Amino acid sequence: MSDKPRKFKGGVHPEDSKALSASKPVQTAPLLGKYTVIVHQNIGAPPEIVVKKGDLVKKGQLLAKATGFVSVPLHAPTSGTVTAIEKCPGPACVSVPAIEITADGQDEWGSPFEPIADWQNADPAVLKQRVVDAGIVGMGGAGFPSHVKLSPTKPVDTLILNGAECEPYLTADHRLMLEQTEDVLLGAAILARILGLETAVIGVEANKPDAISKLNAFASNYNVTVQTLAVNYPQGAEKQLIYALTGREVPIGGLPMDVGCVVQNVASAVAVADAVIKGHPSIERITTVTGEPVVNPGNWRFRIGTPISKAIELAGGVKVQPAKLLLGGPMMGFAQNSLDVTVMKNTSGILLIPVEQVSQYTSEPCIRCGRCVEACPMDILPATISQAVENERFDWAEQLNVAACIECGSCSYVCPSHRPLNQHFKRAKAEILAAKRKQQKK
Amino acid sequence: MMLIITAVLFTAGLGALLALIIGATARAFAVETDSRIETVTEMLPGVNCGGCGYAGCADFAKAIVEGRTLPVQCPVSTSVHTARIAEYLGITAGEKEKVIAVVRCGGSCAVTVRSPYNGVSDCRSAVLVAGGAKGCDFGCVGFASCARACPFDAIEMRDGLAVVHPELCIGCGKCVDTCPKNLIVLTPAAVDVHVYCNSPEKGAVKTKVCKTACIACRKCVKAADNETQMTVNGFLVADNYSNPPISDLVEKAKCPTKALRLASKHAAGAYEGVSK
Amino acid sequence: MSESETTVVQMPDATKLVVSNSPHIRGGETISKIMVQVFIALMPAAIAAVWFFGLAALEVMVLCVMGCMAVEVLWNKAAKKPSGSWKDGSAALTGLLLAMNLSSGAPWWICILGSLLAIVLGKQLFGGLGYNPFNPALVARVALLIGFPQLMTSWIAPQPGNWLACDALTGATPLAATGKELASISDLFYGNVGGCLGETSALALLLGGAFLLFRRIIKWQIPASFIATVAIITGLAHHVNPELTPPALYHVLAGGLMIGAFFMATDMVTSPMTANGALIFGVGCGVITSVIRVWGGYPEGVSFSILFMNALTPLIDRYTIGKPFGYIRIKKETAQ
Amino acid sequence: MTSNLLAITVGAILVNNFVLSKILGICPFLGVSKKLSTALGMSGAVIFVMALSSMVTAFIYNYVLSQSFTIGGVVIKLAFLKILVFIVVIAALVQVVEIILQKFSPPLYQALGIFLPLITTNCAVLGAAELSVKAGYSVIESTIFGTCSAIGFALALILFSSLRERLDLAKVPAPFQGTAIALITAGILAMVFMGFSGLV
Repeated sequence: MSDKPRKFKGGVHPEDSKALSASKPVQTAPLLGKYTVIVHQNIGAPPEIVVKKGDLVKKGQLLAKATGFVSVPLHAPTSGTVTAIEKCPGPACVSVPAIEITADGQDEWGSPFEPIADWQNADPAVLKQRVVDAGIVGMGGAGFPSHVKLSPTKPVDTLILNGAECEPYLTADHRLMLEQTEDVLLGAAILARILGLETAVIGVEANKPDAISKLNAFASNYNVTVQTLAVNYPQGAEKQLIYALTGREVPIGGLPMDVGCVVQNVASAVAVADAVIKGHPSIERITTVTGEPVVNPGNWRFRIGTPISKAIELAGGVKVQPAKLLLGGPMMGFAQNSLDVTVMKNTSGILLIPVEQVSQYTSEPCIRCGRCVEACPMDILPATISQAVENERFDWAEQLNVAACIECGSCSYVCPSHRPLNQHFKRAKAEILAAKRKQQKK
Repeated sequence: MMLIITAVLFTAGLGALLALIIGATARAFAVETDSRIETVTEMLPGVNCGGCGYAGCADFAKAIVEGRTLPVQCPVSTSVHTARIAEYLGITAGEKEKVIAVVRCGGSCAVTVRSPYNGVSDCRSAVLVAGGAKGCDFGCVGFASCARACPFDAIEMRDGLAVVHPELCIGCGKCVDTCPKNLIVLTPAAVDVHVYCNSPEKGAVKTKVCKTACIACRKCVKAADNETQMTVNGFLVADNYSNPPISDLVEKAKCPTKALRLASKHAAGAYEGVSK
Repeated sequence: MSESETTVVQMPDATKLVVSNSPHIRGGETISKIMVQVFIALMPAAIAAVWFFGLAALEVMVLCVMGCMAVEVLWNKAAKKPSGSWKDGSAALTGLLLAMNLSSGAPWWICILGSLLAIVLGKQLFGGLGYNPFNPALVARVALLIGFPQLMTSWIAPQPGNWLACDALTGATPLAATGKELASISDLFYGNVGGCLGETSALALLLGGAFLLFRRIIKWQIPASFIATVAIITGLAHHVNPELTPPALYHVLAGGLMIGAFFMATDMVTSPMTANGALIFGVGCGVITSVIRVWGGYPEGVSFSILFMNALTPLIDRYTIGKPFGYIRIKKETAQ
Repeated sequence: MTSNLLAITVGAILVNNFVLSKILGICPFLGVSKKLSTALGMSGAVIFVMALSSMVTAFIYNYVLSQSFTIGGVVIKLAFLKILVFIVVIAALVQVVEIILQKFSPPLYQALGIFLPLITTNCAVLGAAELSVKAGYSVIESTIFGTCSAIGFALALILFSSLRERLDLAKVPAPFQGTAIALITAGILAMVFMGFSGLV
């Protein structure tokens, strides 16, 4: 592979604003008195709660067990008592079931998994079972169960580690690659073994030169190649990443394995390494708390169930009232209206956005400038689809391949008319799905 | 004279020739149609509201003629009209109870917690973002999708709440599918008293975000003429529409949150600013 | 530790947090910024027009710009629409483009009537900015051309540097000229010829066009294919029969081709959105322009051709939708 | 000969476009232009009817109606039957098209509705027959003239319907919605087609 940064078609170049927190080493958040662990943290079926109110739990003990293939178990972030099982604000501003654990302060491990020190000679099936048991999900944002991707039904020849972190502001993966370089590479090697591959490739955007050089220094020990990616949003989107690294196009509605690829986030790789080598389930993650209004932006290692109000407190609170609070990055993150939401396995960032940065959607008419068409990494026509949706012509939107949209938001980002394009696509997809369900019922 | 005869003969000959061609084509490409469908379509109101369950008035007419449904299923036509159709086809018009739509939520902006929302002004789009930005996850989000869908302008948006005017609603049900929170139900038109709440949450959770939520205090259940007139489902009380309560229940029950309302008075704005 | 206990940590007020769909940040582009940049790109041509035709040219431009903005404001008042739309600069730009399509000898009422036609007939009747299928300035120009053929085809001969050049020294537009009256190529390039304000200096228009291309406001496909097509067809026609029409370079530099290709055909609202569509659009404009110029009754065909292609734009858009990323493989698989 | 045919073609399609320059056939032009798909169907039907009818009418006119016969010592010229005969022929052709369409494309039949039988009284069809008689075209010439006039009609109709589909999405001021804005658009289109004048 050449050293030239790899890229894909389309995309946008937002101000990356990563300097706020890129140089801040990861700090471990202090133990809290109470954690509220949201039960459903993955894409797929929610796990089934196996504890009840009043139960004593140890750190890492199973709280909820997986209920099917596309489902992951949930573990206690610390030792203590289950004090409530009820609804709490969820990441989509809708209340969701959660388990409240009042910590006993001992932070005592229960019986963690048996460490598998000799992973090089371990049976791949055993390693994969460990990934299942540890409850690891895609920690880049989607929260897709990792073991599902590790069970391809089609031949796979390439394992890709996603270290692009193309979202502005976020630096969690950057710090992780810098500070836990060997863990990342070890995770990659274990994942490769599970898939029966010799090598893995890790893609990192060119705006993280320190991480790239550090990865390069150790990569050969683990049979991993480091590939520089052009700085272009959405470089970290699965399909765009695969195209940039291999030139293969994942079909619409298809999966990476359809083109022989498996993509895992770098944080998930570290979680895999922890689960295998140390026997720890997935109960913590690195999250960036940042944004211009934040007093001390930085990166913290939070346990799942940490309320974001505590996270913001750790970062010193805010200088001014922010206009928005987001979970995730500014391009694809979710706006929150409560500070009681808690950190989940896929919370890559807690972002506070000042008023002047916020995109105000005004729905001025489309002037057909075509900027969205140029920016779209999926080569669809955002402007036309949005007009179709505005007129509730969802069949037309379907013809225009709205299904291909990855909701990266590039179109809305460049639109001079400030049209809520991305929301239109979400609506179209929801309506098309609803119509299909209705038809199936008939 | 000769000229006239020749002209007549020529034209007649040409006409006969063309008639032959048309006749042949008609025979070759014959399509059977039932002229009654067209007649019935013309007798229907033609608003294509879909309230009958068919794609439009023409589709409904076809179903009537083919005996798959009865004229009375048209929610817009009066009994005089349906009787006329029945008479034309020599069938019975059938019987149907008149229904009207009820939006089971009383949470206007004045009495609920809402976040500032910036985006597409449409209920089904809004719920995709932060569940509609309303404190209550089950209440009316107030972006008027149902009001826009109503072919009879029977739904009014009042302070962020959809309110059905019973006297305008004909029960076509077009609004039902537009509500992302499934708040709209078709209820017997004779019933005037309804519980304007659809949240199954605990009372304490509800009252935190809405001042007019049903807190399942059961006052109405006890005040009703008999216990089965109201049904209790967890933390939510609702009418038992197969044995509905009569209108004076609202007076008798003294609902502490005014979730129990008369549809007619609700439409007239009698409960606005309650428990403020 | 003691310090953190004394200082109060300010927390965000959750009730004031706005919820909206992603993305939550946006690039700085706005409609008015685009309009202002096109306006700037027209400045060299405007200055050239004043240089060659004097203050009368300035008067026409001011009248049209003010006229269009005034009509926009009045229409919004009458139609009870939000009144702020004149601020986005689109009306002013339409006005300037209209002025570029008029002769410096145009009377004041032509400017006002043109503004009225452009804003009301060309734009607002269709629902305002973004919805008009035809280029508003060209609708006005063509309507005036058909309504007042005499006025619209009498040109003032250029008098470089003479600020008060307003007395009608009637000259012919170079495209109507035949045989020995042909202007020299350098006159055409610098703009020392009669015609509309925006038809004179190819140099000034090229400067503006280069600016627009550099700022990525317009797609290169439209001007490139438009000009190339005209050059090829007129070149062939001249080659076959030199008596019929002047050579290709003359056609490229003369008349409204430059302003049409860079400023009129590239109007975003009325041209295709996709790159392939833009190519087809440009070629179509070129073909019709050449046909009208070489064989038609009007000396100039740029406005007609652009309007014709405007009418074709919905069809072009419909049939140039490309295949999305990852589409080919689906087809292959279903074929198997 | 070829240059003459070329002149007829260009003239009928662009310069003397039936709809936009001669203002013939406005009824279906406004009536079936709401959707591109119906416009395409209508175009097909009109091209078929016009091509066939101008061929048949030219044949009848050139070989029967314009000739003088001597029957029983009386010289007879049937030219005065022109309009009557033309209409009968056109009506028959339209009827045939209608029957075939109803059989093979019921949705299109439904969509065209009353405008399909109305092709009979479409002045464009009669106009093509009349004008080719007036110009003294031969059977071949008038067939080409009829076909090209129909193509011109189709061009205008298709352009117009695609524009109207776009206008459907536009926020046209209430008083101008529907036919009003359609007529304004047609007017602008007609101005555009004036640019072709002088080509032949």
